[in-house]
Amino acid sequence: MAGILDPMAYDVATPVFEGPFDLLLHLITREQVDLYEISISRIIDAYLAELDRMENLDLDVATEFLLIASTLIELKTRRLLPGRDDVDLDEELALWEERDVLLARLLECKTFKDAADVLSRLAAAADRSVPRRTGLEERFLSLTPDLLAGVTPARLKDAFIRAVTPKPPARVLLDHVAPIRISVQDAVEELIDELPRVGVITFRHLTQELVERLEVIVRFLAVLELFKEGLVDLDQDGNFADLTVTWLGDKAVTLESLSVEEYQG
Amino acid sequence: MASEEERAIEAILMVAEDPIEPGLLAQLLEVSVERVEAMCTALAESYEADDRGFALVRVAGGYRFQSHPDLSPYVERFVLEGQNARMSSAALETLAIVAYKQPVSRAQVSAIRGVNVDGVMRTLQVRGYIEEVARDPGPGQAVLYGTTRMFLEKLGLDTLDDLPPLGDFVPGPDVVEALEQGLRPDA
Amino acid sequence: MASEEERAIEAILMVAEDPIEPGLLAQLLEVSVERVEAMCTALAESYEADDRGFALVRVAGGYRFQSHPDLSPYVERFVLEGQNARMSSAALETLAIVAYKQPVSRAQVSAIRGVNVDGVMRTLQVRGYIEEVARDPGPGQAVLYGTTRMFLEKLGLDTLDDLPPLGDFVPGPDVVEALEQGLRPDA
Repeated sequence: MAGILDPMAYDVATPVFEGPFDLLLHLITREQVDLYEISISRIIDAYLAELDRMENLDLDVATEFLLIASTLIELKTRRLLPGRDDVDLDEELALWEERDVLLARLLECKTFKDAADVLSRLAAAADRSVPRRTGLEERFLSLTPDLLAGVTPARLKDAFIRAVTPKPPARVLLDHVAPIRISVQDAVEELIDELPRVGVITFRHLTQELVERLEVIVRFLAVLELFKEGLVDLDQDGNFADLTVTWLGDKAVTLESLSVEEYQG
Repeated sequence: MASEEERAIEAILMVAEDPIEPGLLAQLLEVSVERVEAMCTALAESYEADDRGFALVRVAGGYRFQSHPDLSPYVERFVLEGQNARMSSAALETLAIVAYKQPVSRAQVSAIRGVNVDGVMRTLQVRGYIEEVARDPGPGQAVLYGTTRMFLEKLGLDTLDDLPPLGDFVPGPDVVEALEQGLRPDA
Repeated sequence: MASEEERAIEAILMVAEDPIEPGLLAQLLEVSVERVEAMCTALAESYEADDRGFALVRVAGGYRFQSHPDLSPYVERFVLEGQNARMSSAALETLAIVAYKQPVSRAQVSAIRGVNVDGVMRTLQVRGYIEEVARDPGPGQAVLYGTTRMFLEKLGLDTLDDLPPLGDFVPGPDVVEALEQGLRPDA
């Protein structure tokens, strides 16, 4: 099995994941065989690959994926930049806190996954028996009251209309999920319009007008997309220096010519 | 010591809803009909000898478990006290859907009402208000239900055409979807 | 020699469609609940000792007859409708969260699983494993869900207390360490 060593193997071997926790749990516990070789980079690669594969970017799922990806990417950034004398302590604590929240959520998710396995075994054992549901013998049926007494055709009609009238939709509380206003596809589109004109720009400048942290992340993912396509080069002069994005591509790259078009949705 | 075949007969008859013909038991157990009959007789005798409160009887061409006639007073009490005598609104809604949308599968009724209707449908069937009228020709061959002659009689209707017309009433899109797609095997 | 009360229990359970609560049996037989429970236990043991193909079990708060698990190959051949459809792992995980966290809102379940669970929750509700049990008193008045009697039956449990404690499933230190290691910024 080449799976452990070959990051691309995730593309072949991973089943369809139901969500970001599912995927992250799979990636991490899979690497557990090689505990000290766990690489956040590979996890992020697989993560981005999964985002890539999502043909219709379901907003809820995408948001969760992106939030977790952002934490992972921040963690990775810290690994890449070992010198940390000038680190903002608050920021550092916030990152650790975020990581702990992520860890806690992963543990909770794992707990219920394992509980589900046991429920599955219980259900399988129970399925081996079939309950008796035969009911009354004919000789007792005459004792049972006539349930239709007093039911008129008009009442029956009312009952039907009641049954098929749409119920008010259950309200879905979205407070816990930040609205995502921009897709990776949109961000790529903006970048291939803007970057050929400016040539070289720092990531900070590229995102300075963005308010939502999530939008910044989406931009970052879009930049990574272009990097994968060989359309930009990424440079960083030193620890905590600005990330410089340099346009390498043609002036007239269109979205359609990029593989990111599958982000549509 | 009971044989595997005898135990299998007990298991099957315990979950069967109607009397089971010896021919079917013979087929399921891969033994002769004579042997099935001999085993059923032996089982019936052993319950009698053990003084059980149930009996294995041959009725309507098949075998079934039923309560022992001795215990009828208890069963009658159970029937009278153990069930509520009013048609619940859940039952009435279910019956109305079957009446207006027949032939209809349990899964479709369930999808329209948004809850499991197995118990209610079974009760309605035992009461003789609905019955199996066909099988869905599609995969899964779901049983399709319709109302009975007795249902019409109880409501004082001559034919189903005499049900009050629904007029301009248009069901919600989820109902339409349930009726169109409900025949697919349960997810 | 079986007592009249034991025989009456056998007769009633033979015609019951759902598990019968010991309280109802006690009322019908005019004996104490303790005595009903002792008799049911004795009956269950005698079927086991006689090597019967059926069993008397306690499930979802009541007693019922069911086929013996040993005979499932025969019963499966006989039961045509696939009533024992396997649940997907998504359905099982969602069900596990509802079972242990009830009463719980869809948003809460969704937050734990990290995915939208509307579709799965609806399927579980239509199949009768979960139901609305309350409304969150807070703003929004989210619907809160819990498991049903049918859920207990599906799992062969008597009460929710029979669920294995959630603490049994909290990941061991090795898993925690692996996760922690995987997310360590300075590894």
